Amino acid sequence: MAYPLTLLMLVALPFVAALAIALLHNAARAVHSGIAAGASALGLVLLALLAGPVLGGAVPSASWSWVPALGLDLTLMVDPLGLMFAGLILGIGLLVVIFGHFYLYTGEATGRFFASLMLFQGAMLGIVIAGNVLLLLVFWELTSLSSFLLIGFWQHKAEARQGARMALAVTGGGGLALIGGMVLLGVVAGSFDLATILERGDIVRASPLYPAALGLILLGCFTKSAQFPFHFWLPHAMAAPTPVSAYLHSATMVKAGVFLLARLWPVLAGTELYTGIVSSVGLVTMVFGAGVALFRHDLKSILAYSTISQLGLLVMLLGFSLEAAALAAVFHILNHAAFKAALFMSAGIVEHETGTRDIRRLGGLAKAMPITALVATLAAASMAGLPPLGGFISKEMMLYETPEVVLFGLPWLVPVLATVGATFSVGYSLRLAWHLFFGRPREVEPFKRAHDPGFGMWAAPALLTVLAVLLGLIPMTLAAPMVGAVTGAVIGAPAPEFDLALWHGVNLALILSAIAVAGGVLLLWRHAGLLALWERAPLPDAKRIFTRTMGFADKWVRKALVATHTPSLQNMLLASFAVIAALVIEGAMTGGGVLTGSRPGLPASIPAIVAWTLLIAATAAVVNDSRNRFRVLIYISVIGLVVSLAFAQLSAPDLALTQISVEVVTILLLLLALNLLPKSPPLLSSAPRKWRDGALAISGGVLVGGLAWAMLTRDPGPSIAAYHLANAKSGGGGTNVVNVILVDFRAFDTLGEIIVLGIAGLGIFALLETTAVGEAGRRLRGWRSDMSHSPERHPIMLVMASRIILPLTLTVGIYLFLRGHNQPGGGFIAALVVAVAFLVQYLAAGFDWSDKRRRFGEHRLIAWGVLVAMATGLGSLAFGANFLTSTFEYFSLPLIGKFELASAMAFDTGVFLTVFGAVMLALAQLSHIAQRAARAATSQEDTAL
Amino acid sequence: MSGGGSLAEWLVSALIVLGGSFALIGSWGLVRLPSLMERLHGPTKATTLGLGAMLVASVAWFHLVDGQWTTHEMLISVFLFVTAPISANLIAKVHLHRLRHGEAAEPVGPAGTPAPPSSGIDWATHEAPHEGTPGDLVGD
Amino acid sequence: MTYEFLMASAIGVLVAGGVYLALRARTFQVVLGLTLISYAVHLFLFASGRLVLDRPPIWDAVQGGALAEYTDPLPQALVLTAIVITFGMTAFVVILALRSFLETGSDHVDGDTVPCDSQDGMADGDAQP
Amino acid sequence: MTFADHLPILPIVIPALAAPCALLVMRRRRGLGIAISLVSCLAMLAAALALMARVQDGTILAYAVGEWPAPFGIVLVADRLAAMMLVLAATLALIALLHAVVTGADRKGWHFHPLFQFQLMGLNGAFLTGDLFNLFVFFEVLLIASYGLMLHGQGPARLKAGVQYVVVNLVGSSVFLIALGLLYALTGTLNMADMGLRVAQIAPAEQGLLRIAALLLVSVFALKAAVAPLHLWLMRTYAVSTPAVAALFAIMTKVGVYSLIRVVPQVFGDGAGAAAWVPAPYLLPAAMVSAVIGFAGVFVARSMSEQAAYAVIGSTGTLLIAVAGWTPDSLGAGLYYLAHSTLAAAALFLVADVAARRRGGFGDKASPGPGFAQRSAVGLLFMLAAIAATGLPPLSGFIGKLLILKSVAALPDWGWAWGVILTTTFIGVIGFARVGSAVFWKRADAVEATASAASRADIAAPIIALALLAALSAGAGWASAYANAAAQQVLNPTASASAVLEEGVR
Amino acid sequence: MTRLLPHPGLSALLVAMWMVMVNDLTFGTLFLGLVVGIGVPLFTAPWWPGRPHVRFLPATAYVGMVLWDIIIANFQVAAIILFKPNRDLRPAWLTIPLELTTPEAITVFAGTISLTPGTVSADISACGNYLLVHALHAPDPQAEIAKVTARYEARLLRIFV
Amino acid sequence: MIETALGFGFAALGLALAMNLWRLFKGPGVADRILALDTMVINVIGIIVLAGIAGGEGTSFEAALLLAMVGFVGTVAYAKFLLRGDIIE
Repeated sequence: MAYPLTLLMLVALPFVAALAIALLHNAARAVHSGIAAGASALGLVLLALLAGPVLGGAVPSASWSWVPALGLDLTLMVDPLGLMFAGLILGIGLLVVIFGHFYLYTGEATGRFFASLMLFQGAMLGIVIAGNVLLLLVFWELTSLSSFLLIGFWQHKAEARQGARMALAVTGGGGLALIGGMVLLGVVAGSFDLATILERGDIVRASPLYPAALGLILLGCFTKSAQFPFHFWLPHAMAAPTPVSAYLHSATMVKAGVFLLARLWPVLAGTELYTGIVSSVGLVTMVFGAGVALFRHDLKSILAYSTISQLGLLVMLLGFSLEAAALAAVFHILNHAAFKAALFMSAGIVEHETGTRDIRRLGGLAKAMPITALVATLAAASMAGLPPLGGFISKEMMLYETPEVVLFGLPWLVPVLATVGATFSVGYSLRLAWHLFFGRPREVEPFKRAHDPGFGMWAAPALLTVLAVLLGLIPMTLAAPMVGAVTGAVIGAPAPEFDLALWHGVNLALILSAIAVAGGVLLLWRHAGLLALWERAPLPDAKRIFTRTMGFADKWVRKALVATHTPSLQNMLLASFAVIAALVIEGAMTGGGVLTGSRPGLPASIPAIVAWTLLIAATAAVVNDSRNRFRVLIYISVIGLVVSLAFAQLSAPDLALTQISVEVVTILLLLLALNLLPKSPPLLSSAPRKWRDGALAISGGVLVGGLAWAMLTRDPGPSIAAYHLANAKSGGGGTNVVNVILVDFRAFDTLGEIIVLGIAGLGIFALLETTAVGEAGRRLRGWRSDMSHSPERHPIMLVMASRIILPLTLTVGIYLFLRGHNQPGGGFIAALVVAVAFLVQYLAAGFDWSDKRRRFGEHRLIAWGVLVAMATGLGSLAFGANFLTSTFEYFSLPLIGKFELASAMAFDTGVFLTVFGAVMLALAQLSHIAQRAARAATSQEDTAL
Repeated sequence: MSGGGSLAEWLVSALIVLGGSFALIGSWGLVRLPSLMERLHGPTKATTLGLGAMLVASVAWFHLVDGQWTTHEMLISVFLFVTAPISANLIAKVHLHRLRHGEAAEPVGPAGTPAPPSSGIDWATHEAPHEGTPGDLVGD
Repeated sequence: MTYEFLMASAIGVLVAGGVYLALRARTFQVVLGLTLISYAVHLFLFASGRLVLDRPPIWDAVQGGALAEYTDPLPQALVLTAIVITFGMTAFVVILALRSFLETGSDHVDGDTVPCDSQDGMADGDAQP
Repeated sequence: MTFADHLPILPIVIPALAAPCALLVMRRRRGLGIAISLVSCLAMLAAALALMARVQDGTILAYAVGEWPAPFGIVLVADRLAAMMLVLAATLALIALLHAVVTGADRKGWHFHPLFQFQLMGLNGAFLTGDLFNLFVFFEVLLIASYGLMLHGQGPARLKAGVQYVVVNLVGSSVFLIALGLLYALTGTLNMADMGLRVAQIAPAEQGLLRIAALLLVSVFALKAAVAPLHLWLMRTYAVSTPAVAALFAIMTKVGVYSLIRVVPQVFGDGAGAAAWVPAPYLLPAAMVSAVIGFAGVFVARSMSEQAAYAVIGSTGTLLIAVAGWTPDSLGAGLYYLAHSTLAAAALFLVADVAARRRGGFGDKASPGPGFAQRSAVGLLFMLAAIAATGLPPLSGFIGKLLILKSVAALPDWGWAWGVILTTTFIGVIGFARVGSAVFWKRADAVEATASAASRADIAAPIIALALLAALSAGAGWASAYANAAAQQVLNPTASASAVLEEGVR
Repeated sequence: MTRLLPHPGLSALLVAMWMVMVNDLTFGTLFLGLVVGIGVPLFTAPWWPGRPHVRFLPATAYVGMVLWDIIIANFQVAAIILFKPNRDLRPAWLTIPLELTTPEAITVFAGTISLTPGTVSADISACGNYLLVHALHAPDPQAEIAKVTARYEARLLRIFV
Repeated sequence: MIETALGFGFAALGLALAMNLWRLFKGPGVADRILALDTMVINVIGIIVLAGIAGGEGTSFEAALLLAMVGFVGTVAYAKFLLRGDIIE
């Protein structure tokens, strides 16, 4: 079978399995575990296929391009290191699956469990055989995510959730640092391909970015491998089901960091910085973890801290930057995987059978559960590093290397501390075994229940223990080839000569380990007293610190956000105005240039000056008593009047017309709305706020006024408008250039504009449609006017006049519409005029009377208006011209004479319909609720009387 | 704008002056007369004769300048003639209404408050028009 | 006193008033502020074509098509569009202000902070059949 | 003139026709209206894809509306960037529409579909137009439609938020107009390409005005894009909107970003004197601040929708960090991340809705509620959406962030950018983990599951969104290449200028 | 005929107005004017239920007279505003009994009163039989009432039959 | 000749506008303010007409016409509001 396919399958298998399990999540437990076990077993087979060539020196690899722009390729490769880890992952994975099958209680979501487990397995596999650092990152973060699911498997338990979150926070966060580091590494090395990077170690170490990259990468590794001070997530991850712990903390999750250190050994190791940081961190962790483990009572907690300590050991070894140390590390990885998994499973068995994990309540279980006792004790012995077990050999190798390393200029430091660590580990290992299985049972209840589990459950740990034993007895045959090859892969050079054996004659290492064993026994003997000491000592609880920091951050960030982000329109606008004003000032400062240009001014006429006074005065009045709302409306219409006068004066007749007609409709709208709003609400703003706003307002006014001035006093440059003027008649068929621009040159704008108006109409309708019901309805029913009303609804003169005014106004509307193309006017203005004409009817004769006589549905008007406009636009497509291409033609009929028909007219019709519809829709609706409100009010008065 | 026949120009000028002065007088009345009802009389000048004169002037002028009759200015006066009484009427109604409700802001004029037309009947502003009377226009 | 000065100062005053009102706490005042601002903006946009007296952009055969003979028509077209759009927006915001006043009983611009019925607006039975 | 030549106008014409038709039939025959809406979205997607296929080789289609030659009439410009945005919008629209129909959100008031279509018309127009004032018009179209949609379903919360949203945007429009006035007064043109050429000839005395105009314009775009400190309007608006609508709104902020990307290189490029690369000094800091604020909000959010709203701000910030570099690489990375973050935000809102619908009265509050149907499934969806939003593998966010990190590393203050991006991601992860575990793991045993009769089909839309994200990640090679090409095209205005200005002489 | 022209007078007025507005005298304009003059009243018929019968000759005469009165009265009132100090001013409320019954007629009457300066018609009585008029300067209210009634109402009675 | 007349006209109308403004602010009654506004509109129409004459442009007519109509509607609306509160009932 070709390598690429094998590799791909190797990685894909677990994911496929996870998917399958997830899809069959309702199936029986056997199905789930079956699929999982099958996948793991198949994976092992595939790996076995690869093992031969790999150990033979070949590096099967395959690569598919994924994101070339990024240098992220789907590259997979299996070298001895990867092979070993993959073996551990799959092998122990298989055992864990089997164990888990029996471990889980009935009724638990086994589907979710095994799916997550497979997901995790896949992610781990991905890490160890990824051939591209970015790809490695992908899998790295996946392990964090899937472990989040696994640790939080028992969702109902608070500690499970917290543990999961903590693990995610720490490892995921470290992962992010790692991302940074890896990208830097890739940037420095000029490639993200692992093989390439491994070759370019010198370049990397030489680069100025090396410290940064190193720091970030180490952060990733240390967090993952629970190195001090990032260790605290690991004990809390023990909230996970024991199989998970067995998997995560023996061979996989926490080993990922170690793996990465080993993987990048050739690139990163060897510098002062590296050795200093890594080995010291490892050392500290080893001693610390072991020390704490001594005084734990929860079985799994002891194992957790022992794991921390063992990982510290591994990290330290890799940190030595010594080839022999690397070799020791590799061998210890194997040992640790074996005995730690076995121990975790045994712990699981004990918990499963006795219902407790508290070592103080147990004891003397050897009688009740001999098999388990045997298994666990042997594994513990290996962990303690007692001969003739594998742990002994790797510890020997470790102690043998320690004198080689000098930290902080103290040659004795490393050996001494290492020995201390070893002593502690002997201590806790012995305590574990002794207090659990030997001596008298401390409590009756758990002991009564205790018995050995079925074969299925102890098979896995037993197998692992056997392995641990054999690693001690026949290391050369069992492990040597693998260890050698792996070490070679780690150091990127042929492995040094080595001999794995229990007996190397009496040397420093032997003495040190003897001391360790003796010390350990001593510790166990004196444990009670030490424990008392320990418990008296004030010790920081990492978990509480973590949660407290989280809570603290949450509290204050929340405070800050709420303080700044409470949705307050005033703040929003204040911010916006301030920013914009600042930007304008900045622009003026940086941009430079002069304020007043050279354009000669137009001397103002008297009425202009008076009108200006009117406008200023009215504006001032609006601001001044903006709370007397009715008066304000009058002032507003004064402003509108002046503005339209200005337009009329400054040769913009169309604008004048538009402004005038829009003005009145707006006023009607405001009056209608005002009827239901409070007429003169109380004062709200405080004085300082007013000053602040006033200052801002004035500066804004000055700035914009200044801009206008600067603009007005400059002569215009060449403008595209010249073209419009030149082609209005010839090309657009109209003499009113503004109108031609609107319906022809820039008809597209107008299309959008009428649509805006149409939507506004719809939106208003939708808003008011629901007014009668709900809270608003209740309020309206409870509404009573705050002014006295005249009983007369329809003053006779007004009604009579309105009847003659309607036709007159309509005629004017038609007139304005028809002539729009050549003279001021056009569809929009006409629409407003006609709308006003009808509104006068509503004003005079009331809603019902007029609405009965209405012959048009506003919604239809809007819709048809848009459709007509669109149709005019699309019509030109039929003639092979672009959208909205206009055409016009002069016809002449007998008697009637010459007249023009332009497609623009059709477009203008669309404008007319939409605008008319929208305006009527808005005002009619509003008046309607107003009316309903009034009715509600009167009816209530009647009932009140 | 080269003036045409001087007589016509004289005429136009006169009309403009007339219009202007009447508008002015109207507004002056608005300022000086004692109470709303009196002031109400002012603007009617401005509307009718004032604007009328100016519009006539405009008609004449455009006939003068480009020799064609631009009659459409007259429309404006038509509109004003139709609308001015209505505005006045409604404003007066507002005044009466607020007088009746004793708004401090609406001072009573020298004419005092109007007496009811006859016993038992009040003005439409204060009493809804009776069924069937010309004033009752809803739903016809 | 030139038209330019009048125009510029008027724009400035309108903006000042508008900004001040827009920063007030009542929806109605804010609407007024927006109205003032929009007046100013329209005048500003119109002014970008500079000020010209008595030369409306109505093409006639005598003057021909030279830009110098007319005022710049393009800004006028833009302002017209802007006026229409602003009208639509103003109408909408007025109704919205009214509507929210009716719904919540207060015409203060700032309501409570983010509510939790943000799912479907089902908090009120306004669902249309 | 073959039909294919009219391709650029289609994305605008289709919804503009669909909307009134839907309006006409909506009242009597709702089903027909929905059909119209769906068909129109599909047609839009088809048109957008066709357009993309057409411009993928780098051709720039310029479509003179009304056949008036380029600077004088309005020209639509379809290049890679525009096509990409169109496809994105259409896709998002389909998802949002599907969700709205499935959850029956569109049944509250019968204006939903017309407004929805008009909204799309506005979006597409904004993406396509090559004329600054026309851009303003389409901004208004999409805004007014968004008001309607945002208020859809109403209720006091929406109404209050609506007032603020509308008012702020009205102010924005005013500023836009002032900027337009200045620019026209200075350059005498409205066509972006033409303006880009004309700014070069502006006299030194006018430089100040030019810079001011540019700054105003940019600040308007920043307001639309909700860049700090102009972002305050966004949270509540999005949080209270009907989720289907909020999902569509995910692209609204991106319109601001798009305009920034489109206008700055085109108009305020190297030749623009005092206005050259005008946002340069402010964009990066602002972007970083928004990213921090956004993810801080994610960290402390008390409800899923609030969190999603903050996530939108954060993602926009992240995206702008990349854009602020204005190099082809960083811009390309930004564009890729833009596409991703839009879909991710949509997914968040939709998942929040799905959960809320199942939790009955508990809504999407980040507090322990009852167990509910498909709890773990929905939880998985949320986890995926969160993964996407924070930018963890395997979804496209991770690749997007890697692209940004890598491209930014070449820029001067890369350290800051890196710090912000990595930290915010970290904060985001914690935040989502907290909310997720509170909603989907923790169980308030006191209350019993309120069996809300939510149709199970409503997980379809979020699933589609997430699937698209996965696809975007799987196809990242092609996508990032396209994004880079688009970025290069955008950063080379002269080519597009010539393409536009030589278009259709009548 | 009545269906085609609900308000012939109105139609005539509109046609005239159209011609005036467009202000040129081609046949095309007239044609269009006719279309408008017929179309608009048809469209707006529902908004004008009643059909007042108006005698045209007296009506035109009436209009002419009113115009003349307006001009004269304008000067009188102008004089009052300019030269008569407030203390000499004798404003008064006039209650004018109405013989007119149709709303149109009353409206025209009231309008006339308002248009002729010096008098403003303020209100109508609830029963519709009295008109409330305010006179700017009426030393002798009864005379004023009599004059108004004789000069205008009498004529209107003859116009609106 | 005509210029002087126009000058006078403009001056008179300007003065009139100023007076209206005074009344508009002074009040005292709301009715007075409405009346002032109404008069203002009429005077503005006058200005527009005169400006038309001065500029020799026919285009100002529509503006004047529209103002005449619209001013009326505004006044009516204001008055109706004060009378009935609900201008369209």
